[in-house]
Amino acid sequence: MILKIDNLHKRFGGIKAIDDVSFTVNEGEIIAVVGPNGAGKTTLLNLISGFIKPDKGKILFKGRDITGMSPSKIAELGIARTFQIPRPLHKLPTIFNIVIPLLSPRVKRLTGGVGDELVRAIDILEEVGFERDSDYIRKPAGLLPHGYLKRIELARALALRPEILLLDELLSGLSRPEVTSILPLLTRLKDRGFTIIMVEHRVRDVSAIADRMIVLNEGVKIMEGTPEEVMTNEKVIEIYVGRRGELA
Amino acid sequence: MAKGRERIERLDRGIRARTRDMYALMSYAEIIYLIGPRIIPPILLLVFPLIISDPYWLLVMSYAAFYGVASISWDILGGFTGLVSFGHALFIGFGGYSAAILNAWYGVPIYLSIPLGALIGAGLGTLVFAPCLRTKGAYFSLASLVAPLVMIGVIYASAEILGGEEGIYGMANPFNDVQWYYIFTITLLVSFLVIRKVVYGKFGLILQAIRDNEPAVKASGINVVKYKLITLFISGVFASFVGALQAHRLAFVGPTFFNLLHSVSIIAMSTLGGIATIVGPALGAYILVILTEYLRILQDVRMLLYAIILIILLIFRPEGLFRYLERIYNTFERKVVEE
Amino acid sequence: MTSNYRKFGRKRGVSRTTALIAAIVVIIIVVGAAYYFFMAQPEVVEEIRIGIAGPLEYIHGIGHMRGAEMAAEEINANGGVIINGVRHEVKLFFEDTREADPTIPVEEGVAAITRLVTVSKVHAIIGGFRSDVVLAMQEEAVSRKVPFIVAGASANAITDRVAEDYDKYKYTFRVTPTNSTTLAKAYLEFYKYVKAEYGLTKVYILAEDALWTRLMVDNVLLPYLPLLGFEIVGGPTYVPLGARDMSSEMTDIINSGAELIAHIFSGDVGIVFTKYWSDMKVPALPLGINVYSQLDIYWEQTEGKANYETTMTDIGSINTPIGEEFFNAYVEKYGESPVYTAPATYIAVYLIVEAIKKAQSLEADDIVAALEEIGRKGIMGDELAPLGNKMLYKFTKNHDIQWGIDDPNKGVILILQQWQDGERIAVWPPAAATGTLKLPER
Amino acid sequence: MYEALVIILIYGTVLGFTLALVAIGLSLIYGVARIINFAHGAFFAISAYSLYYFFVSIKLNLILSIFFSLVITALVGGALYRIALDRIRGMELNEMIVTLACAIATIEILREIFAPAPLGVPTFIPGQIYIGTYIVEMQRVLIVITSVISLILLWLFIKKTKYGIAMRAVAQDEDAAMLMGINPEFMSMLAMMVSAILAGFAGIIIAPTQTVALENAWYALLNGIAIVILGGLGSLWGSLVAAFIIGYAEVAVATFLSSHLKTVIALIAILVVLVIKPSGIFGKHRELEERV
Repeated sequence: MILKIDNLHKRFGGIKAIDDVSFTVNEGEIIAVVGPNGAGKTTLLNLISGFIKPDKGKILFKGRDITGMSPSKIAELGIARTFQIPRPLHKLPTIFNIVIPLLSPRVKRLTGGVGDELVRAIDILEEVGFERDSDYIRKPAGLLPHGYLKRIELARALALRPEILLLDELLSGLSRPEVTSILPLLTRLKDRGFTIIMVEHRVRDVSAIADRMIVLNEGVKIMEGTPEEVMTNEKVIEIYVGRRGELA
Repeated sequence: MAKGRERIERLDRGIRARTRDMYALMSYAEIIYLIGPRIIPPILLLVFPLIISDPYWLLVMSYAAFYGVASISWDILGGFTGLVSFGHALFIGFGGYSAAILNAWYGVPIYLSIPLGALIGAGLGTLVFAPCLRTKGAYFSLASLVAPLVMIGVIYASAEILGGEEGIYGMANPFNDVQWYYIFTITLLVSFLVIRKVVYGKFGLILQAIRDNEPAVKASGINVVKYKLITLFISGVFASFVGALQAHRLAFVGPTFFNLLHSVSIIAMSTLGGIATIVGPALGAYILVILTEYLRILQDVRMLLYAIILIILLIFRPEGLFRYLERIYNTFERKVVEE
Repeated sequence: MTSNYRKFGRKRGVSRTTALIAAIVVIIIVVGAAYYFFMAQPEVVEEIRIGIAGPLEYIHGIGHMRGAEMAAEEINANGGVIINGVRHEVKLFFEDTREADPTIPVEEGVAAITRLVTVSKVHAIIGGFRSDVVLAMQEEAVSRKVPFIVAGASANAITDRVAEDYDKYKYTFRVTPTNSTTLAKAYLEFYKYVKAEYGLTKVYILAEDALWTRLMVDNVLLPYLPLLGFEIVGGPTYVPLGARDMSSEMTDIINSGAELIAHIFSGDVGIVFTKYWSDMKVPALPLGINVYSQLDIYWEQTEGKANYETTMTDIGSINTPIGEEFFNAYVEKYGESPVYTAPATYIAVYLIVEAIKKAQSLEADDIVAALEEIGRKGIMGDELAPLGNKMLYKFTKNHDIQWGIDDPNKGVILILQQWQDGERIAVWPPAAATGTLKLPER
Repeated sequence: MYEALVIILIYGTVLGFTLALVAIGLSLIYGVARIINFAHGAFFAISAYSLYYFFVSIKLNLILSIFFSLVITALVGGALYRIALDRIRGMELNEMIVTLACAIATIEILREIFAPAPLGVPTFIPGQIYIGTYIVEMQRVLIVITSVISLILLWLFIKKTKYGIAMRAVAQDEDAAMLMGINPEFMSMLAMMVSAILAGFAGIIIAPTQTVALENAWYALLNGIAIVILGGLGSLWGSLVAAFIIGYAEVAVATFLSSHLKTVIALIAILVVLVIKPSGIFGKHRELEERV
């Protein structure tokens, strides 16, 4: 058990964004958190990564209480995240987007500070699907197409050499071929020992790779189980009424 | 010799294309093209007193260098880190007052009071700005605008200790006009080199990343607040240093050191020259200071004309004069005859 | 491969905006150059060059300018000054310091002094208004060894420095207003007079927030008013310079039961004071300093709310038997009454010229020595300015102007002025009085 | 004590209303066009000087004088936007420096036209009323009444008229507004004119109680900025409330503590508020924004 979420609560004004959510994550798992819009998925990620402080509840990472720590401290401990709407360092060349996490204390500690950041950055970009000599690597990141921005997000998280990857709607806004090229990458990452928590809107896509799924609705955890269990659950289908197409 | 097809090529392109990052120059013209703009301005600045020895213009050029350093140091904050401070005068004032108190009250010699004043001033300024870091964007600008005004209020309220509006005077001023000119100008050149080193290194990369997208940097495991504080301090050291110099140069320091006008002039100069370029702010400082003094001959319409010129330049060259000049310079062309 | 170079690109050319900017820059340069060559006349040997540095866009600086102009015109019309047999004319150089605006840094003033000394090569400088700017300007002037006559700032420090380090600061003199301590003493004279004549004793102290007012209150008013038999029933209250609302202060005054308000205002806070004082029907009489009420337009400015408002005034900025020649000449020339900087600058020009005449030299040290002499011997002769005839101008050993309390034969006197039905009436000292003090009927 | 409270209530209210007029204008233009307008204080001065010109110099009647002054101020505001700001929208620093330079230019022009000394404008309605035993000038009553009226008019304009609604749309989401066929440039210019009129009106009604002086432009601007930070940028209600907080606080500090502390305390209060709640008292909830 690498991550334990315990009775998490968060309110925004009068809205309960997260209402008493608990679950655990084991090492090397892919967990998919699904739910309709406004279910509190992103808030959950923000809570884990420290961008928002919970009102109540605890988050334990490898037995250590990380509740209320700053985002950079949590990242330093080994929980990396991506953002739903990719916001790259738009004025900087793509490659420098990846150099930034390589300059963090965590990576310095892990690598002992040896090696050229630029070379490593190119390696990581290649891993997420950039071509080594592509123009995109030197272009300002702001000029890249949407699909590549998502890859930059992923590469930035990977560069941190995290233990847990938090992926916030990585697949949203991607075309079918792009999705099919990224999914195997995630499985590969899992095989390399990363623990992945992905928040996703598109249940079907993630069901293919997820080990377990957690369904949120209006801040409440509806159920937890294997993709098959979730896909056939009546309650889940009820929540997704009108979205059957997506489910099926 | 048979004439080939004529082609026009931009000078810089030829050089870059051949060399990627290493410069293998093929003619004197190319050498001059590359080195000229980097070497001529500093040389001009250094020989200026030999050409014009009028103490008045030396003073004006010292002021320009003073504002130049302040603007460059502002550029680390406003241009590179995205902390658009409207209260940079805070550092100038703290530096000036620290040096003044050290020298005039405790008799610390000038060569110690200035660097110490710079460090203390930067430290105090960072301390005051630290709580403002919680705010973002326009709020940070306005909060930082308020900070030096509070200091002016504090100085007025503690008139018996800090001298109120009559300030502190009696600091050592052992140099003559030419010496002061060189002190200010060399400070400018050194600051320029140091700050360039800082912002174009890995440290500067992180600062630019913070400007572009703060959450992403946080998510990359980098302590943003720590970097911002360090940046405030580095920027503050330079601004405080010239504040301390100015305090000794005028042998006087008063609450106007904290003035809104100081802060705003610095921003005007940086914007005019082009933010996030380092050279630009210094260029802007020289232009605006010399312009203000040059317009003296027009007596009472002076400030009006100053404002109008500033408006026109900012509207028609909004990206800053430096970038504009750079662009013009890069269009130097040559005819290449292909055989 | 042959190549040649062209400055601008093929199609690029010069864009319209570039042309516009270039045109503006060219116009500025041409205008400036033209000004330099045609307006700034070539240097003439027979000149006494006097620099005026002040906030030339504000009334105080305009006072500096006009006072100097009047004196220079008079002196030149009377044949100038003969130095070693050569006729010299007074020529004035003006530099703006913008110091009346409290947001302007001191650097501007320092640049003005440097420009006057090194570009205009003046023999002496007159001016100054804001204390901090004057202190910085003084530093610059003495380091360049040019006599600097302060005509507008009252900070004690300016002349205290002469006492502290004579050799360095001896180039500084002050004609008016006299230092804060003297102002405060004159203030006490007013109070003695009011107590003796009208029996008013309850005082509320209200001042603008500045170092000089604080020193005046702490060192003179607070210790000495009780000794003179006054009861301080409220204050001291300090009003910030930008204050636009004084209701709470007025309430406090009314509640304190004060009969007199010892007020000290040099900024436009004074106008706000008068309006609130009148609007809220404060029964106490303001007795003290309110610089703006020295202006003719004050009555109109305050719609007559200034009735009974008093202020300390200098000879020359109000029509009294002593300064009337200057006053009338000024009003005739400029159509309005002078501000205190005008007579100060006027007399300062005369003092410099007199000193030069006496020393027969344009060297700074000689001028300084002669200026010191002028005072000691009390030789302000008949040939000097009309204003000088009836009042002694003499510098103390700190280079401050000597104060004559109520006797113009012993030194400069300060006048208590009161607004009475649209007229400025001098009510004290008797030597200059044109009327008697009136109390508000409330 | 009781008396002091009454005074704070009366004069704090008067001060609060004038501050509110200035600050709401500043907030409005920030809300609609995201411009921090450093020339806002200049509007205050322009209208006061225009009033002086029409009312005192050429002795026009009061209503016409006020009307013309407001028209001039609005035109200057519109011109400022059209000529200068339109071209550099979105470049925040340029906008701020340009507006500041415009403020300097305006003040210099006013200085050239009018006397350099502060001027006075007579009270609009002479006389005074008694509130208990306290005398209050009719002019101050007038300030309160006209401020309330103009604030109500502003509210009606924003809530009910086509332009007001369009303006709010631009304030909320410029792109979406553009899709609805609203021209954000025009709305920004309109907002600038409305904000100029508000500041100008404050300058006009307060003129008789103080002076018509160039420095007032800076004081108005600084007060406005202080209030806007306190109330939250772009929040009109926040500005209104903050104006009264500052108004009462200034009078209270002056009454109970010392006048010279009032500016410092106001400024320190702002810093404290910013540290505790970085978006001002009524600023938007930051945490919600973080999600997007």
